[in-house]
Amino acid sequence: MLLSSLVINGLFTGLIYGLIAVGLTVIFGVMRIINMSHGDIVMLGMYSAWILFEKFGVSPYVSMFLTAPLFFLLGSLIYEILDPIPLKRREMSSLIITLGISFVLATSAMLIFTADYRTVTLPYSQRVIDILGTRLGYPALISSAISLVLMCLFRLFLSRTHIGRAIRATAIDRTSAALLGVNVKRISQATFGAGVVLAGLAGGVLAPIYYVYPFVGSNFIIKAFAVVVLGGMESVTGAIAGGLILGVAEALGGAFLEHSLKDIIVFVLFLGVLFFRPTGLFGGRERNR
Amino acid sequence: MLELKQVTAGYGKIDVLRGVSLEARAGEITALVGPNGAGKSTLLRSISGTVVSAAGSITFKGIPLSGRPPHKIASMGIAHVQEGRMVFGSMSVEENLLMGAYLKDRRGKIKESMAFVTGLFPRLRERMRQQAGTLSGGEQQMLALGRALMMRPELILLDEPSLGLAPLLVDTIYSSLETLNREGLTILLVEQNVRRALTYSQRAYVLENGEVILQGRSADILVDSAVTSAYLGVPLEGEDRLIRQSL
Amino acid sequence: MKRSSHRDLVALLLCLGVLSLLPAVIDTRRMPYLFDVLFSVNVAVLLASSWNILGGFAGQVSFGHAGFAGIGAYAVALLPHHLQWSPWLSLPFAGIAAMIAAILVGGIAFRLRGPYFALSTLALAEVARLVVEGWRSFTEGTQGVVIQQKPLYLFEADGALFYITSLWLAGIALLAVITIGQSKSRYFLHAVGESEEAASALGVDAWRCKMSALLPSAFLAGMAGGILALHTGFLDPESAFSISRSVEPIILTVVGGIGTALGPVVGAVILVPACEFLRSRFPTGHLLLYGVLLVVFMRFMHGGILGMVRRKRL
Amino acid sequence: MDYISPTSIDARLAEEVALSRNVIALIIPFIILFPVTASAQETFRIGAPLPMTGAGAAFGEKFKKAYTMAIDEINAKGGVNGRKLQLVIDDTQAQPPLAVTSVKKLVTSDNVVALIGGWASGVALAVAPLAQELRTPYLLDHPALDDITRQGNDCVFRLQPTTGMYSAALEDFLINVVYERQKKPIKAAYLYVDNAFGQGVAKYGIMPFFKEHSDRFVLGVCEAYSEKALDYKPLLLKVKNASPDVIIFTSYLTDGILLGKQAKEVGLTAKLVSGTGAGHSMQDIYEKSGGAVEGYFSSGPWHGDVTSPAWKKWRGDWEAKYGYPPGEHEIEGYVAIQVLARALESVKSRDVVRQREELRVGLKRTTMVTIFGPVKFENFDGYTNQNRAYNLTALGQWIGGKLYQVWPKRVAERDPKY
Amino acid sequence: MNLMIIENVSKKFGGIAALKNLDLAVEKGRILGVIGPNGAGKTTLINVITGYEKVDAGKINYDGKDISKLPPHVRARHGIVRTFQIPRCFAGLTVLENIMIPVLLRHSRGEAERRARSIAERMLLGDDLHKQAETLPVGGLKLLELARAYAASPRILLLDEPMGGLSQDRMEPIIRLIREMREDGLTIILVEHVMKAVVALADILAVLNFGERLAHGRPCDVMKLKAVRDAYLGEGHA
Repeated sequence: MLLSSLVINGLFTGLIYGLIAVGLTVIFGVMRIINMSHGDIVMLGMYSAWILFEKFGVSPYVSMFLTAPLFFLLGSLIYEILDPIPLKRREMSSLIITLGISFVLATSAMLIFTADYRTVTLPYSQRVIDILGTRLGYPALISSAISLVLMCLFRLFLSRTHIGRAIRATAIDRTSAALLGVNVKRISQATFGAGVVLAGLAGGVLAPIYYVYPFVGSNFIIKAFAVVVLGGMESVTGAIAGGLILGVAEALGGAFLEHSLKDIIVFVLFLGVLFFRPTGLFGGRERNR
Repeated sequence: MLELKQVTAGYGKIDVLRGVSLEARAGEITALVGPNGAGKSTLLRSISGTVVSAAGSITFKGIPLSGRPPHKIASMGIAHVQEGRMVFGSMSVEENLLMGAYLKDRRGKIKESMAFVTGLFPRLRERMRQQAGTLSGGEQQMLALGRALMMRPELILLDEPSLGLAPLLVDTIYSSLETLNREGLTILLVEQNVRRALTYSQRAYVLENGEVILQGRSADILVDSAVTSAYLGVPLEGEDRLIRQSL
Repeated sequence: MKRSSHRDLVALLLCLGVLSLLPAVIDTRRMPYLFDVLFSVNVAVLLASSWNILGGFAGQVSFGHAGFAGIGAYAVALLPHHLQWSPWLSLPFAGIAAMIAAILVGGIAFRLRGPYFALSTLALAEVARLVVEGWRSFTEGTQGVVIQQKPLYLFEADGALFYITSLWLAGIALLAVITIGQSKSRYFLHAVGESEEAASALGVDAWRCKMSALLPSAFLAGMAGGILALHTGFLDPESAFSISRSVEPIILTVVGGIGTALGPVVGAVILVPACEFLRSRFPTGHLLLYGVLLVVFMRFMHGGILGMVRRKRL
Repeated sequence: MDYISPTSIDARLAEEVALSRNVIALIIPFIILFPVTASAQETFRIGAPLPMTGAGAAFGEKFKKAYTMAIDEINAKGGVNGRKLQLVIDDTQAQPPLAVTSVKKLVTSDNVVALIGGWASGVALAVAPLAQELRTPYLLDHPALDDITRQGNDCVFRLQPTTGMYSAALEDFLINVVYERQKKPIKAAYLYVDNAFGQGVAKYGIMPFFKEHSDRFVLGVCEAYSEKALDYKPLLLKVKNASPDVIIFTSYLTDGILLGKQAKEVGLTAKLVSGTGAGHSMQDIYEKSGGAVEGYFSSGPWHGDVTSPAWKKWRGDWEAKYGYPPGEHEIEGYVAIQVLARALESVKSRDVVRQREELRVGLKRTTMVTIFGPVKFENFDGYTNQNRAYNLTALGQWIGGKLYQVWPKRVAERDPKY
Repeated sequence: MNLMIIENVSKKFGGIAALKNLDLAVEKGRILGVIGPNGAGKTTLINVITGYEKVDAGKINYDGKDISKLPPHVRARHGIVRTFQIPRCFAGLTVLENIMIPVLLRHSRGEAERRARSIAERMLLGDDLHKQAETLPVGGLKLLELARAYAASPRILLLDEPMGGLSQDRMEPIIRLIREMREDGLTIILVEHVMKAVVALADILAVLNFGERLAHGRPCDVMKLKAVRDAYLGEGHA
């Protein structure tokens, strides 16, 4: 009873971890860029959900889709900064630049929204549903469900549409993609945009179940990295699986170990997976430099 | 169909091509041969836009190509199959082929193109769902060519299609090239195997140190073995003769 | 070759000697803040150079140097805490403890490449933090440990002592960098950094080679953490293992010029005072300005400062 | 692409050495000329090392508001001894190493006469010995860990109760009401945030209590939890599984909110759920948890008689100025400035070093009554300069969106709902 | 006398067998040519011998000892040195430094530089000593790959398509170099598609197909076998 509750609970939380990580995965896969500002974009997503809820009473589950274009714009903008850097130098330079952007985003949020903690309390936030004997709040349920749907849709987008395939092709080999008529710069920009949109959506999904403050991004970033690496850095399926594994590991760790030490389980699992599969669960073989 | 005039191009400060002029006529196979480092691949790259030419003009059906990015050039009907079978390894064969039809105006004809390519290379049809990276070298070359054909190009730039392939497969590839040419495709072919290149092509250019040193009908160049051996430094029949001897 | 290395050594010692005289010229008691900033610069040079040995020379980008620094810091804090030692005497153990941890890290993380390596070091640093947090009976957990800065024999533990100690630690780091930079092993490190397969095909033991970079790197990072903890006088896991301590050396090195021997020094000497200046002038907005600074820096000088200056000169 | 660059490793190294020598030579003068201000002081500067960025920024902001309000009021009345007060804030990001540098800057570069605040216990632990070394009075208004005032530092003063005192009212209530009603051993669960504050309350407050009264109370689940987790349900499920009669939380705000919400979600209930101050005493927790903490108790520092006219007036002023009702941080910061101002009245010297000593003596002598309650810094039970605040803890209960003081009886606004 | 004996070696990737119960032997001072269609397991063979892949079964006997458990760099130090099909030069180093890397393992820097220089001269790289490796054309990289392997003082050299991607004029000198190495007493395993080179160099020829040994013997004998011609050259070829 307790065990099944824990697992179910972990799976639902894991879906949200997955969504937080997917954007990071996509940007890394195509651009080889570790986006250090990912957590802060999630934070912006939460703030935009919060403000639209406070001012206009729009549910985050709706507003996250309304603000998505803005996040796409933000992503494209960040890409414009990174684009002129020669590929050879991009890996390290982009690390520092996205870190700088992370500082800028967090501090700007603080100057705009103050450092106070904010939460979104939906009318049905107290309502609870029973799933196989496990009680889950409506917001947690809806957030997880939306995360799952979004990730599946994104996966389908990548494999079933021309643009999606172009994104993957660009990730594998930019030149070959360009020779087939893919505007590599556009696609890269769109990919970065999509990654940022996913982070923004993750913010929307988190807003009703978590709290937001300007530096909240740092609460997610390590977990997001863990998920991305667990699943293999280029695989969306991997991110979903990584998220689920992390969620369950955390739930079990939190229950059977002291809660504050639950992350030991997470990281030991993480290192264990890498020990046996050095490129993550769904990662391919390493590419040559 | 394709015309290069006094093209100079290279990487950084080093020019690999120095004032190359060349022409590929519609419906013909034009071969480009020459020693390693002569600039053959660079020439193809400057046509497809992956290398930016520093001087000279490149025109395709009278439209200048210089300064256009690769994807624009691709959309004009020029396909470039790079050296080393650069297929998208973690995508399926089908997805690779679909990528060939990425451009908007090609999407409508996916079914026909697919039928054509699988007709040409039946082995690809058997492996539609397989990951391209797990194909054998020959199959990957077929896939690279097939993918390019999905673009329904008017001109195809082929870089070393026989590289690293067992002789058996080289024959398959070349016979398919012949078929394609018969159906009206213009081909600009870079090949290390000089004899083969000259046998299959109508016209040929010999490139050395970034300059064209010889051009003309392939048959003429092939026959004029004295000329070729002087420039290429290798007796043309060398390879086959050696094999035959040992047999 | 030999002559140039001697010259570098002499220059380094001369620099250290001159800089050591600073407290004699300026009264540290009147200007402890100045010496604090100089101390921070020294520690930053130490930490960034340590990172550079692994990340720059051997091409193994680590996200986990906070782990080594944190372990070093806890060695300095816990030895006196449990054994009633002078914390100053336990300072060398900071490096040694970090080095012992490094053997473990190398065993696990060196199987991995590129970003997987980087993120596994991050995970290992987190594990170290969690262990320190969880092992309350030994480490005092999240509550933290107070370190009594007992005087070191004749000297008083004042700004001058911290300044000079950190200065010479940074000097040792530079010495290590120069020694490695001029020894055979830098060739091997470079080779392994570019292609492990190719290097081992030629008989280079890639694992040992990486380890030979990791050990001094961890030692120096441990020392950095140790002296910093001693200076703060208090240690808690959150600040000892804070991610920003892993990120800082990367920023300094990349801004200074990654893969160069002295990039970290240049980065630290420019960025640390700049950061401190911004923080003291704009208590709420300084991170914004710092962020903009980083973005602008890297956008226009993607090879880092040294890289850019070099390109300009050619 | 730099093809012609000299590429041998040796050549590169030699070149770098030369290059960086130049770059560094250019920069060193700037460092030497680092801004050092030292001017005669026409104002009393008060230095506040606070987290203005990072995870604690929300609290830094609260104290900044509180200090500013108090200082503005005092300055409007002409300041102290004809001199205005001036607040100098330095950002610590709640990181002890940064706080140390901050304090040195505040003391030696900004010439502050006193230090105040610090917010986090870890920061205060690092700042306290330094303040002592620099002979600068340091008035703590929030960091609660007991150890800070137990190190014999005569420059360190603390206004508010220590962690060990937070739970006094709750303990009293547990024994005199809860046990008395049930008359048989009571099952309890205790969850505390894993940081210096949580550890302090556990170590000096709750755990000794349960140990001492093990005949009447059985402490089952007792765990530290991590502050920034997304999901506390596994932990709460574990508690639910043990079905305790009494649940005690020691939480900050954000974790308190999530614990409240998620306890509702998993259906965790008990006869008595109580926090120990901090998050559970803040108005935010009620609103931001969507009322999930309705009925929760909270045992924490008593912040004065909220029903008194002085308190009500102050609350009105605060709300008028900042637009939200003040909580424990706001009143602590506000009163701390008032205490400093009172002590500064005895400062006559113009030399800042002498001023600090006079202020220290002044603080030591201070006896005053604030809206917060009486203030007097005493040495007792190993504490130095600790405001004796045992009787300054109270148990509140969230009823209808408001935290009413319900225990001890003499300060109760209404009866507890239990 | 056999320097290396490969006994009954098998290697699987996923479900696909790359090598199946393979037996091969190389005599000291001889060149063993290995040919076969793409995917026949030629590169896997090199990977297995040099330790980049572990064998699933079987033994690799080198100089009388089983080496199948040793890591790659130890095998390299014992004299088993390979090249890569796609050159893996250290792009950021100069040609000279590239060649110095293996020499430095045994000698001081001055000595290493001297030796590397003479190897570079011999390998026709004398003019490019101070060029950064990444600026070399394919032919140069192939030479550098070979020179670097030679600098590692091999006793047995495993060459993975050293002619791949080279034009005819560039092959001649490489063929000559390989022949010279053999005359110096080196043992060589040559994996190559270019028949001309294989036939010109190999003392013994092994043909692999689907991970199995299809034929083994003197080149002229092997090439006469119908099975070989069918599998490799195609029916009706020549």
